[in-house]
Amino acid sequence: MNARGPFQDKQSIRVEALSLSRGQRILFENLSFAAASGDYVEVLGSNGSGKTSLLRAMAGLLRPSGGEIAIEGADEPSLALHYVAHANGLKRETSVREHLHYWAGLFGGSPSEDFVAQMLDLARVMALPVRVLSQGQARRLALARLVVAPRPIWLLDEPGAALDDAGKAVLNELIAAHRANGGIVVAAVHEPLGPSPSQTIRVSR
Amino acid sequence: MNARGPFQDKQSIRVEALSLSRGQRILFENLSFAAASGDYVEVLGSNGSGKTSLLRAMAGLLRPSGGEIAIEGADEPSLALHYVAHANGLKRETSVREHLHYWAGLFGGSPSEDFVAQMLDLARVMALPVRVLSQGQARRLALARLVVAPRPIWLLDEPGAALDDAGKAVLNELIAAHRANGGIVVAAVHEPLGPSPSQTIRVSR
Amino acid sequence: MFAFLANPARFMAFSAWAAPILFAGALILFAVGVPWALFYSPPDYQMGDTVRIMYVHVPAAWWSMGAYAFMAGASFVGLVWRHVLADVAARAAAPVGAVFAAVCLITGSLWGAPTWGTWWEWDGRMTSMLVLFITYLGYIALWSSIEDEERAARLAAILCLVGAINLPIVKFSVDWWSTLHQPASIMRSGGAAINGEMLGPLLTLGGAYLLLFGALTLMNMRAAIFRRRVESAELRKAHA
Amino acid sequence: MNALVATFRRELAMLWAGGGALTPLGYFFGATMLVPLAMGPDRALLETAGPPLVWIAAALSVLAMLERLFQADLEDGSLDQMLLSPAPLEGLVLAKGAALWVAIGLPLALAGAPVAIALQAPVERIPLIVASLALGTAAFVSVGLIGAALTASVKRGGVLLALIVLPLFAPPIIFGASVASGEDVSAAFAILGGCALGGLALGPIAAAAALRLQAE
Amino acid sequence: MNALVATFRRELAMLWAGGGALTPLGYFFGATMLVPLAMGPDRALLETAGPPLVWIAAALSVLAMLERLFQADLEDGSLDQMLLSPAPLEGLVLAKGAALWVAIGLPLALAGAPVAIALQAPVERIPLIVASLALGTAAFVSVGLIGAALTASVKRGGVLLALIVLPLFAPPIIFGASVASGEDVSAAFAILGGCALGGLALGPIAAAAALRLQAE
Ligand code: HEM
Ligand SMILES: Nc1ncnc2c1ncn2[C@@H]1O[C@H](COP(=O)(O)OP(=O)(O)OP(=O)(O)O)[C@@H](O)[C@H]1O
Ligand SMILES: Nc1ncnc2c1ncn2[C@@H]1O[C@H](COP(=O)(O)OP(=O)(O)OP(=O)(O)O)[C@@H](O)[C@H]1O
Ligand SMILES: [Mg+2]
Ligand SMILES: [Mg+2]
Repeated sequence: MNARGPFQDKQSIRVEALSLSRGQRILFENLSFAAASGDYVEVLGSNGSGKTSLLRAMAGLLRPSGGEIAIEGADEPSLALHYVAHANGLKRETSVREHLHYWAGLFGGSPSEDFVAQMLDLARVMALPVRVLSQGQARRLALARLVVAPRPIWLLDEPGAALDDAGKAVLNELIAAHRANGGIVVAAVHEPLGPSPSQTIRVSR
Repeated sequence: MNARGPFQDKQSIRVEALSLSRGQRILFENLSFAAASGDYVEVLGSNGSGKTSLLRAMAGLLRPSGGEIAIEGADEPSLALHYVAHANGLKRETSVREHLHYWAGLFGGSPSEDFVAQMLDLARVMALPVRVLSQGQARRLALARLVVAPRPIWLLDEPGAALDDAGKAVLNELIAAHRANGGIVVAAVHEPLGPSPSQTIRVSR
Repeated sequence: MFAFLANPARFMAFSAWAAPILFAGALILFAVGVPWALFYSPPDYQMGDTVRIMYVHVPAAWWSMGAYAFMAGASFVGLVWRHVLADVAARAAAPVGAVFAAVCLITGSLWGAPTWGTWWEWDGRMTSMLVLFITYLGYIALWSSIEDEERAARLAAILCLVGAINLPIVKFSVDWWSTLHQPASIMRSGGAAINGEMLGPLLTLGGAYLLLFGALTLMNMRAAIFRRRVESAELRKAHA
Repeated sequence: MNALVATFRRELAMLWAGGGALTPLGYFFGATMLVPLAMGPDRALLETAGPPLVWIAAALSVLAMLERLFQADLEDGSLDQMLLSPAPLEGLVLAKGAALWVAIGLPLALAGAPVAIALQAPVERIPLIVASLALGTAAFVSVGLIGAALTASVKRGGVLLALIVLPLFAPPIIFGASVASGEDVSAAFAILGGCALGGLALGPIAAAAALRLQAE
Repeated sequence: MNALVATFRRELAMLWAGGGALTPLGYFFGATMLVPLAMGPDRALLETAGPPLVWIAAALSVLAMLERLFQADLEDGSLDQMLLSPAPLEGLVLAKGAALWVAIGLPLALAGAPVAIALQAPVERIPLIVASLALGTAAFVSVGLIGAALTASVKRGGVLLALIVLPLFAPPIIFGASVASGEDVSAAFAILGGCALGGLALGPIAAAAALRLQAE
């Protein structure tokens, strides 16, 4: 039905004694957890506690000040994960359709235009530049990366932000299907998304 | 306790037979509602239905394609309202403190540094540039405009986005105090904020 | 007249016959003026037959400025009275004026080669004409880079009015700086100071350019209004 | 009034932060440094051709700062807030322009001294060059406000901005350059002053009108 | 491979959207138009001083496009996605550079012909000037990538960028200008080609290294 391939039961994330700091400030120290195929990990914490920083470190975009992050099971390290950040990573002047095609090329996948149009309800804005999208439509487009190219591990930073109820339902469906396929989902949230998490990580000093 | 002065019972918003369109698309037609001092109006609607556009039209930033918006009771029309948009209106390189002082000048008010630092829990980041703030901290700073300068009418577009539970509680307190002072709050939301609305507007075609 | 035409439907009806008439008038004047200029007017005692470039060059110069003045007027009306037709008119005149400016520049430099011994010289009038041409380009580029028609119209109108400052500079540059280019000898206070036998064909062709400008602008306006109608019809269908 | 002061201050702080006036000066020095490189070491040539080029470098330096002036405000939502301020938008625009002139225009004028010397302008002409640059950059900034406002919502607006603004920069450049090469000084100053005043009168009004249209 | 093609395409589309190559050309024409305005109509002066200035205008036109090249990617989150792509970042950077050259560099080289004529270069030299500009803009773009990457996280980075990049632009300008003024053509072409090749080899690697540090 969609572009994601089934991932075998071999994915794993291991975070060991992780410490992160930004600027001069230590965000947290000695954080450890592990996740395996099918897991859904919820990361909780107050504003500024370091959820985003944790996800960025897991994505390899931020260097930890201590500890280790091991992500295993992907055929190639560069094909291991998707990261949906606070910033949607969209270009104001580029159309929705062009974004899908660009990502299909960038990540290696298929633009899945129809699937995205239906599932994420973006059919009507397919040809419009991002500049005119509503906040929620832009967020849906950012989430479309998840279906454009298959990746075993999803790191999602407040994926439900700006989504209406229908949008949140779709997100939950995507997460459920991904887990069923053997993928792992790590999401930083303020309110539980819906699926009951296999574990909850609380970020704080 | 804070910088807002009490507003007498003379505020009113009247939206009559309003029609809005963006690009070639008609968002909604013939929307009417009214609100008076102390009211809290919740605007609901799915992604892309036109909540943001409605608020922008009420703020005078978007020209309606039909109908009328009347905002009354402010001593001066230019002192009638605050608008907190999806975009926070912050400069990446400018510090939190500088933003407060700038707004105090721009809107005519007092920077209320201590109040903001405590109430919105921004003390620790007061001297930091917005670039390094977490998503929730940036949102709190955008909300700080509400307390820097008193305005009878608040137009809030998903004010709770990215806020943690403590942040949402503060927001609810602010709204309650504002209503008690005779102000009006209109908020576009996906999930009810907390205070029970005096009316609910549903935006759709 | 203006108030009468301000209604788009009436304008379409009016322009449906006005445009062809203007166009026919232009053709007639060209048919008279071109042979007159080429064969029946005297060569210049200094420049010889190259003076015949003048009949292309000078009307183009006049009406590139005239077109801009028209645009500025229309922009003003569009800004102040928010009239759609004025916006459409300003936009429609721009490419015509730009082409006239280009013709003036090109014929001027073709003329310069034999008479002054140079294709291009940075004297006041040539430079200010080039500036006018660039202003046209900027105006057109601004229009085409903003999709929302109404916003584009208002922004372009502001630009047009600001750019109008250049018009008097083009017109009077030769009087202000003594340069290579000759000063105005026809449109100046105190009457024309040009050989009468040259004046005839020149004025005829000037009239031809004017009618051509009117015809092309009206046609551009009609095209723009048609496009809008088609778009809104499609919309109505889409929403039905 | 407060709003204007606050805008001026904040804008100045943003322009001065991180290297500050150092960087536009770098652009100015860089651009003029390229001139002798491109024209070769012929001294006599440089003496006549060089000084006027100071003006081109100054114009382009101001231009480089104009592109994001309002575009950034539009994208990050600050423009909405400016529109909702009780202060007149014209005043806020003027305050932004004034900050730009103080942060960039004035330093450029002062930097005109060493640059003009490097480009072989006679030393006794330097004070005139600096004074004329100060006036000229004021004209550039005030006229540039219009272009910056008109192109605020345009993708890659910088180059469209250049197209729109450079023709308007022409008069100050022509007369400024004639000061730099020592001709006709008093007439040129009068005209430069006229350009600056005209720009100041017209720029904020036209720019504010354009900005009101940019917020959709 | 696909990733590079996709990046190239999207970048080209963004550069061509809305006015397209028209606008950088406007900047180029505008900047060169200012030269004779500033130097006055002295024909002999222009003949010697003019043609090399084509190169300065070309350099500044490329510079104007570089400022937001990576800065925008950093601010809107696209850079994160580029870093997470399986394609090597060097390749993506190269693809962006290539798109910039096709969209801006090539048209600039072609526009060099009328501009050089206006600046009084002899007609028979025009093909050489165009060819050398095509090589030179390739050098500008590839070297410019480094500067754009280094300044991506800097507020008002454009002018700091100029400071970093203009010295690196000096060699192509020097030798390109000597083609424009008709000296030493074959040696100059060899060196221009060297600059372009060197830039191509070094630019994407250095720029990618800088970009990896920009994502915090
Ligand atoms: C590219 C170069 C040139 C440009 C941009 C240019 C521009 C203009 C303009 C704007 C006018 C209109 C004057 C007015 O009505 O006030 C004009 C008129 C005229 N030009 Fe040129 N010109 C150029 C080259 C030449 C050359 C080479 C000649 C002849 C040697 C020439 C001869 C004339 C004459 C005779 C008039 C009519 C003046 C009058 O009676 O008003 N122009 N030109
Ligand atoms: N250079 C710096 N100096 C000091 N503190 C910094 C610096 N950079 C970032 N920080 C702090 O690091 C924290 C970053 O947190 P992060 O963005 O990971 O939070 P978060 O848990 O995702 O919060 P939110 O729920 O608001 O998104 C913030 O408190 C921020 O103020
Ligand atoms: N130029 C345009 N052409 C067509 N549609 C447009 C144009 N500009 C905006 N729109 C549409 O108008 C709608 C704008 O909606 P708005 O931002 O007001 O929605 P919203 O209710 O705030 O949604 P959200 O909950 O996602 O924030 C979107 O559906 C958008 O696609
Ligand atoms: Mg976060
Ligand atoms: Mg919205």
